[in-house]
Amino acid sequence: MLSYLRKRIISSALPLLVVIVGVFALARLTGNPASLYLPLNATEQMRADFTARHGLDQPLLVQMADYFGGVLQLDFGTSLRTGESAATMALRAFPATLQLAATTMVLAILLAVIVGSWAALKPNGIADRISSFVSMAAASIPDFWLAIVGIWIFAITLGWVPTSGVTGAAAWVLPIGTLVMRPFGALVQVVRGAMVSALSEPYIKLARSKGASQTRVVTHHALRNASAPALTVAGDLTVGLVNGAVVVETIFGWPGIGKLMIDSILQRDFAVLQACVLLTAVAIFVLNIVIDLLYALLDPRVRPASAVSRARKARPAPAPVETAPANA
Amino acid sequence: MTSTAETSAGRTAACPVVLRVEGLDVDIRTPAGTVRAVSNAGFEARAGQTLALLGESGCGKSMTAKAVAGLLDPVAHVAGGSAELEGRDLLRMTPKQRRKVAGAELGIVFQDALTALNPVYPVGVQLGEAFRIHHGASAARAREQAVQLMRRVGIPEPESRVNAYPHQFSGGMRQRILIAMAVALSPRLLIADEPTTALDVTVQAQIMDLLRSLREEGDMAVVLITHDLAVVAEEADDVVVMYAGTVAEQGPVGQVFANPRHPYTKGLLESVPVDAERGSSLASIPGSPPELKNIPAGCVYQDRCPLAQAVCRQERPVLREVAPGRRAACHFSDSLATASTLEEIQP
Amino acid sequence: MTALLDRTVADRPAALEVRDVVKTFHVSRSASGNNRLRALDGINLSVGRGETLGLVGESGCGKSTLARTLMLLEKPDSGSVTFDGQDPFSLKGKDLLSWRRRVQMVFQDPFASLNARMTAGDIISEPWATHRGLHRTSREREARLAELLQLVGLRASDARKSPQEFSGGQRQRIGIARALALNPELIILDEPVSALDLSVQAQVLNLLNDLQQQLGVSYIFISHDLSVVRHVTDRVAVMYLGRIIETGTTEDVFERPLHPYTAALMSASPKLDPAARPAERIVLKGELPSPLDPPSGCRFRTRCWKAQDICAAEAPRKRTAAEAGRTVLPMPALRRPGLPVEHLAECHFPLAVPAGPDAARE
Amino acid sequence: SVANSDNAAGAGAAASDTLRVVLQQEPPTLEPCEANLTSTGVVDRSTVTEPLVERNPTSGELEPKLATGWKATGDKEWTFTLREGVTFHDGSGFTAEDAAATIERAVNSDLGCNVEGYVFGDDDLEVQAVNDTTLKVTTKQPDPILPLRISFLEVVPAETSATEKVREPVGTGPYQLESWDAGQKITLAAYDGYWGEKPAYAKAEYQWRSEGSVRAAMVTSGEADIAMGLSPEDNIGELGVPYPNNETVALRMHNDKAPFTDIRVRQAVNYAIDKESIVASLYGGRDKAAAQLVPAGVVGHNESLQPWPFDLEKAKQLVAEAKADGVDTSAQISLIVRTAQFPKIQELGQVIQEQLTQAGLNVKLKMLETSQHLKYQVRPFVEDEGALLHMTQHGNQAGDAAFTVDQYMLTDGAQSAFGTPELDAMIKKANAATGDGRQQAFEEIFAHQNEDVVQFAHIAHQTGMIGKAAGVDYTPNSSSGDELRLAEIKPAQ
Amino acid sequence: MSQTIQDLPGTGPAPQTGPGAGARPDAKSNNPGLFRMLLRDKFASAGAVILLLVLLTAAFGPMLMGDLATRQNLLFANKAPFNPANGWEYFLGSDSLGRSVLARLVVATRTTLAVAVPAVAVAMVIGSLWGVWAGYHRGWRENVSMRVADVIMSFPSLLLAVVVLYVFSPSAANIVLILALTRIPIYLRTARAESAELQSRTFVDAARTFGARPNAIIRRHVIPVVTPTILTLATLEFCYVMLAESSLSFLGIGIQPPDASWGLLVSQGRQYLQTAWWLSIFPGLAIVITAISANMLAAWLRIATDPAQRWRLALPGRRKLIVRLKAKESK
Ligand SMILES: Nc1ncnc2c1ncn2[C@@H]1O[C@H](COP(=O)(O)OP(=O)(O)OP(=O)(O)O)[C@@H](O)[C@H]1O
Ligand SMILES: Nc1ncnc2c1ncn2[C@@H]1O[C@H](COP(=O)(O)OP(=O)(O)OP(=O)(O)O)[C@@H](O)[C@H]1O
Ligand SMILES: [Mg+2]
Ligand SMILES: [Mg+2]
Repeated sequence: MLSYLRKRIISSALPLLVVIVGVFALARLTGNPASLYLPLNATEQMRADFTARHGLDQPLLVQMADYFGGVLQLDFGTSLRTGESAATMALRAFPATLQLAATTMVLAILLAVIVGSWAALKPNGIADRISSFVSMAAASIPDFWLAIVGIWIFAITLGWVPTSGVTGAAAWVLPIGTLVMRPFGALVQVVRGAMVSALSEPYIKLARSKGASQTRVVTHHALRNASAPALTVAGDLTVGLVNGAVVVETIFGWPGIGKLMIDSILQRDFAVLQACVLLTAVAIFVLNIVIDLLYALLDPRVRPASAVSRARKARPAPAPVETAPANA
Repeated sequence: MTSTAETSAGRTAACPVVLRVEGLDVDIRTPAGTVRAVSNAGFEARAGQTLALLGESGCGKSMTAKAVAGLLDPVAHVAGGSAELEGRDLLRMTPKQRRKVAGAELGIVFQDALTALNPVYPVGVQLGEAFRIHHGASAARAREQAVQLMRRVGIPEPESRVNAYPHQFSGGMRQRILIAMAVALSPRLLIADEPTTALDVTVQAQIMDLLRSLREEGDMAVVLITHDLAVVAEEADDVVVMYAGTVAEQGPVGQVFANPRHPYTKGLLESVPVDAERGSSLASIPGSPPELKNIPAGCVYQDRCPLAQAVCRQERPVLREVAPGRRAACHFSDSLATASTLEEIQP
Repeated sequence: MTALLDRTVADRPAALEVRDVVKTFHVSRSASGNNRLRALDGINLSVGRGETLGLVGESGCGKSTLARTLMLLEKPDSGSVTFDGQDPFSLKGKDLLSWRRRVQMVFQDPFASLNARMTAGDIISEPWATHRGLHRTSREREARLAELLQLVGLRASDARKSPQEFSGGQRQRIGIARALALNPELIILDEPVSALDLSVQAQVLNLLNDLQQQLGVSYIFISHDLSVVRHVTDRVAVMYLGRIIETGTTEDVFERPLHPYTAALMSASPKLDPAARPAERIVLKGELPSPLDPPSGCRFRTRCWKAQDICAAEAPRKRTAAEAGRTVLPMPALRRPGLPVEHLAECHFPLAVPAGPDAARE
Repeated sequence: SVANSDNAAGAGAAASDTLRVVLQQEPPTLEPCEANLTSTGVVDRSTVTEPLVERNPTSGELEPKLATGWKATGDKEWTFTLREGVTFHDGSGFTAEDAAATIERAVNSDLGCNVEGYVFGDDDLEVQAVNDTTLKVTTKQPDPILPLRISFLEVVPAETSATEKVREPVGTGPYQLESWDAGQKITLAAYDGYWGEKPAYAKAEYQWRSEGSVRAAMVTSGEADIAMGLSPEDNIGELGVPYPNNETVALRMHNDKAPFTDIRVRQAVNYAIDKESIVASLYGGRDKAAAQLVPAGVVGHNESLQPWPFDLEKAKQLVAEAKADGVDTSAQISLIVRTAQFPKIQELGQVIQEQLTQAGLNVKLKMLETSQHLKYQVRPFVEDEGALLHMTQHGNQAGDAAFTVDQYMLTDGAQSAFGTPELDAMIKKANAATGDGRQQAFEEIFAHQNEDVVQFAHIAHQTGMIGKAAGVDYTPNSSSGDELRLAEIKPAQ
Repeated sequence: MSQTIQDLPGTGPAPQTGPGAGARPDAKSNNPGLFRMLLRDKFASAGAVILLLVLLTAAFGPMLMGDLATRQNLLFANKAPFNPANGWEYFLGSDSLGRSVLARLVVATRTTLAVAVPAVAVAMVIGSLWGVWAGYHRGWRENVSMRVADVIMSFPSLLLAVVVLYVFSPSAANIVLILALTRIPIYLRTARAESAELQSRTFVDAARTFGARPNAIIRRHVIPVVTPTILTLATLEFCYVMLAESSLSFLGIGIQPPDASWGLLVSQGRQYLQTAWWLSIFPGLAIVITAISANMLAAWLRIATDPAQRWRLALPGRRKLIVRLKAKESK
């Protein structure tokens, strides 16, 4: 376990660093923020002062060194826009996104498992056709459009839920209802596919030969085996959500990291952007570890102790996180 | 364990029939239409005895077994016939009735031992499942039973291995676990579909030993499916030789092997490289079995049979009694009985 | 028998020599913390021209690894392989290609070794895409293809079919035809018939036999079906956990096994003929130990009924039949330098008498 | 349903004493010296903080706030008399010291306040607190509109840091900042010690949503009382209240590249745009076709100027004439438009592109985000781009044309593409003028631009719209978008 | 089991329809044409037809529409659809500038495809070739490639979009570039996984034993096997890319007017949802219908190109799965 973690950290640290450096450089490619923050008729002198005050006149490498020096001392810089600590802003926005992402994924997985299993019981049956139709439609509706229609119908016309905001449980309905569509659609397909193949595995027949009922066969024997591919895709989808559900956050006024990120891009608020990226990259890193652990929990074959038997198969088991997602 | 013709014939009469299959037809839907994978199969398995289903790959052995156990793939279905387990027709049971029988009275060991176990549950849980389903045992009780079962099939240190996962066992051990699962509730009938094909000879010997002792212990009827003539010769009392979905010949093993009444059986026996000299050419059956969708009218073996005559192309030979306790489906089975080589029979 | 051996072995030097080949795989750590799996642990072999060497042993003992190493699909950690005096591992470019031509392989699984998306003709002629010099014009290639198809008993029209449309035996023939496409001198056959039905097996064995007679190729024949090995080979090597524990002529090994493991193997294999069955069968206890943690000393000791303390302490050295207390029939034709056709076994307590009732179950 | 009843109950309870406002965006800061930023000012100005002098948006007159009176006490000197009995939210009393410190902080420090450049130019001011209630301000040059400029400064206590900006201000206004849930809402509470009339609502709550339709929906569904910055499409229905917002949309033509080098082409642009149709169709007839950069109500607005008539034939003819004289009228013109700057801007851009194309010009529409757009909006302009046609939205918050012409018409004005010496001279004169002369002078400038300079093609004086719940009584005015005076909002009778 | 079933005689893909076809199949007819198999699947055929229509619209539609898509008429703005009195041009209504919604939809089809198709194609070609290469060679090449994929995956794609679209211009080409770049890892991972698995297959070993070079093996054995999977994936990605493009439009950094894409039309139409629903519903429907069609086709393609599953498609019409035997007649 420890050696696994160590390996994992080493193999992920470099990409993490590359991401940060890339963001750092790319952000600065978007131009000097001086004109955004100075009065329209600011003089050259004022611009130069501003640029110098924020160290933007230094060569990129120096700026980067400064930044990483600061990061090592847990100083992530201050926001140009609000003057607050960038880390504070990112940390404040992140829980909102996380809550949204977690609820969405739990719901999406739950629904997808039910619908996908149901569809898989009779491949190409009527239930299968309906569920594939519904899930494909769910996955292909532009989310912003769905959000606005949702507000129109459920908040204005029916008045069941508030239009937006974060106060009260009812306020979660629309954002999550919007967000859940795409993961749900994608997962139904994956779950269905995995269930179809799990249900045709020999161990299903074995279970039936012991007199197990259909329900037991599905919930007990097939589902857990079908969970690995679904987990891979769910992981990728969660990464997308953790990176911020910009559109939904924008529309519903959800104070999340996606909105903060896009705002800081638009405002050239580099420190905040970097803090956000750093935070989400670390979160994604943790997420991947969690997914690895889940794999091991769900499937004993990928647990470290299985070395011997795997050796007999002569082929190293592929690292689960690197397997391809079915469709995102 | 050696069973000679004499002893088995004697025993056969004494043992009650556990499974009686009659006129079993199994159809498969294929792109080319519905084809008959098993046609008019019939045999009897007796308590305390081993009946071998012998035949080449694809001849319908597993299909027959799965039809009896009610576990056919979705593309296949039983089209006719009956399979009576101690008098009750398995093929006409409701799913619910069948679930009651499954595991409790009829155990089955599947062909692909290495994949048949559910990879995500400890073997103990899987072994105990039958007790939970049929006896409503608690998890702890089921586990205890599982330990006992593992001990019974000769798995060392069952207490510690009961929590291990299938992949942590070798092929032979997994096969033992499957067998243990099938005999958990001491069924009357055990169907073992190629239980040793994937295993080494030394392990095969162990497994065969185990099956034999379990059979004797529980007075079970065992249906052993295999394509290994030598295994049949050593393990079975009776043999059913199948070819292209039909039964070619059946009878006590000793008699059938000593004196085959169907040219296919004869051909098989001759292609075993047993006494042949190093480098000498083996007698082999030319060609390959017909595809299911192209089963010829008349005798299914006609294309490969050295004896084939006009009558073979027109008329499918019925399985008929050719000697006491022996049946064969060949127009020339009587001439085969007397001829020592196939050539002699040429009319 | 002697005449046959004369023809195949007697007057030719060894074509292939394998000396002390060791191959280790790195795998994930086992329970005991080991992550180096010694699949081959000092293999010595030689194959003569026109000879068939049988390689038997339980699953996982390293037969395929040896075959793959000989085909340069794995690189041995140490030891040497020479074919006709050349070490293939030192070859590059053209030399390597021409070496490749001379040694070919037929794979264990006729289903997996053919690309399902190619036609039989494409599969058989695929080697020529690499060895362009062999048949320069497409006419030549077509002619040769037809010839090969005929040689392995397929119809010319079969060239256009894809592998799925063939039966198992026919697929194995395609595999053999592909191996023959380069006119090799040695063919390694990795369980060429174990996936086949009895009636088809006979066809393939006959084919292999005919080819050897016509073309004079050498075979290394890997199998765990003893009756088949006995039928086709001149000499046999028995492997156990990465080592060759017994070698000798087929007859010696089958009739008069020295090593207890060989004896158990012979005894365990079912016999069709009731008369050939041992009165009491040796049923081995326990399982094949994990190759990751092989037993100390003699590897077989955990399952051996003759094991004593020394077996755990010390790896056994090779002993000849004579050392085991056997009377050896003089077979002068076989006593050629460089050809270890003596009957050898690695055991502290080789069986003095051919295994019988007394040897079984302690 | 449960949600429904919850919601209704919540709405009912809140409506009684909390005023809920939904803005377009979260204020980046509430720093008072940044109050001329719309999103900051809309919360701060005259609500949390107050200036010395306040301009009445309707009449354009200056009115006393924290100063009760002011007068020019010299050529370059103004004296303010300050109100007594005013306390800050922290309880401290307001004195001239505070006022002086406020000016020092905003104008003379290195804080880099937005208001500094915007309102005061480069020169520093000299301030002096004569006594607790008297403040003296001296300028480098004579400045007739200094009190107007001072009206942009929100007063903060003298203790406020002059080196760091503050996010959460302490002011003298009717409401004080109670809490700021970053990302979610800002809550204000009525300040008990307020010197003036007590506001009608005990609390105020600001939220923000960037989608106009969502803001509108919040008012219709009873989640908010006031929604800012709506557009006609936001489906606010009866609850939408339009108001003239002082913003004017115009096209600025850069004369440095063909075809705008020729005044005839610039005139053609003016003729080619059908302003009346645009106003009628895109803006529901609420906007007014414009003839100059400032709307009525701003000092200097020239009532007699008429919008250029829509005359496509004339436009074509002018282009043809220019072409005949060797002007490259087929040169590509980039129409620079800022994404989402105001409602329907995208449509407006497309209409203008289409209409200019009809007139025979080669126009390419370029939609840019703010930061990019700035490169075209203010000097130094993007160079290597071909002819530029820049869509400008100008809002004169101050009510004096000086703020417009300095920026937009001087040869080196920050947002002026070019000018003429004549115009520069006229502007200089106008800036120094007072009274009717001042009005006169600016009127002439606007007329001159349309006749002889033609840097701009004016499109429309805009109308803003807010959403207002039925339970609220408020009449928006031209400054509502920049400063929403909560104290003026009352529950409906 | 499916493996063996496939390999057993009589269950391979077979041409004859209808039961009782007796003749021995010849080599050719044993692989029923993809096209005929497609025709058998109603849903997939419908999907294919719709996609074809979309393609034809993109190819020839703009030509037929002339300047209809740009012709403004401010006095004829926001006219409701399905009113025959307005003429066929306005069958789907008019937009806020009085342009024909139908014409704009048609023109947008081309832009949409002009973004989605090259984006998918570029990502697919680069990603899958790279993945195949990495998976075949394994070792450091594989590791480095996977780390690069990680980087791209956890990179905020929005930032990339904003940078490229702001620093350079929001042109269709740049949108293609970004969408392609950010989607490369999807193909990379899939192709790598498949190729890593394939390189350990026996037939690849066989090719090695005759000394074939890695590139030749990749060409001959790996790419043909990976291609169907990749194509299926690409079909799904096509939907994703369309949606991503619409999200960019929503954020104002997608296709810019006066160009139009479906995503942009939905995005622009959203504010008229309650006053002129047709502005956003029709382009939205176009996205959804195209996406569903592509999905249907992909689902079919996935099975049709898999030799081990193809037989499923060729099965004759559905029957009752379990034929219950009639109670035995009395003996
Ligand atoms: N690439 C590899 N990586 C790790 N271990 C391997 C590899 N290839 C083979 N092994 C291990 O080496 C040992 C020998 O394997 P090999 O395939 O040679 O056995 P075999 O005798 O051919 O068995 P079988 O009869 O099942 O084909 C086994 O324990 C196997 O697990
Ligand atoms: N699911 C299936 N779909 C289509 N055909 C099938 C299916 N299962 C079996 N078959 C066909 O039914 C026939 C009988 O198959 P069965 O599995 O009974 O053979 P078997 O005798 O057990 O062969 P083996 O020795 O290979 O196990 C074969 O020809 C096979 O092709
Ligand atoms: Mg079978
Ligand atoms: Mg092997």
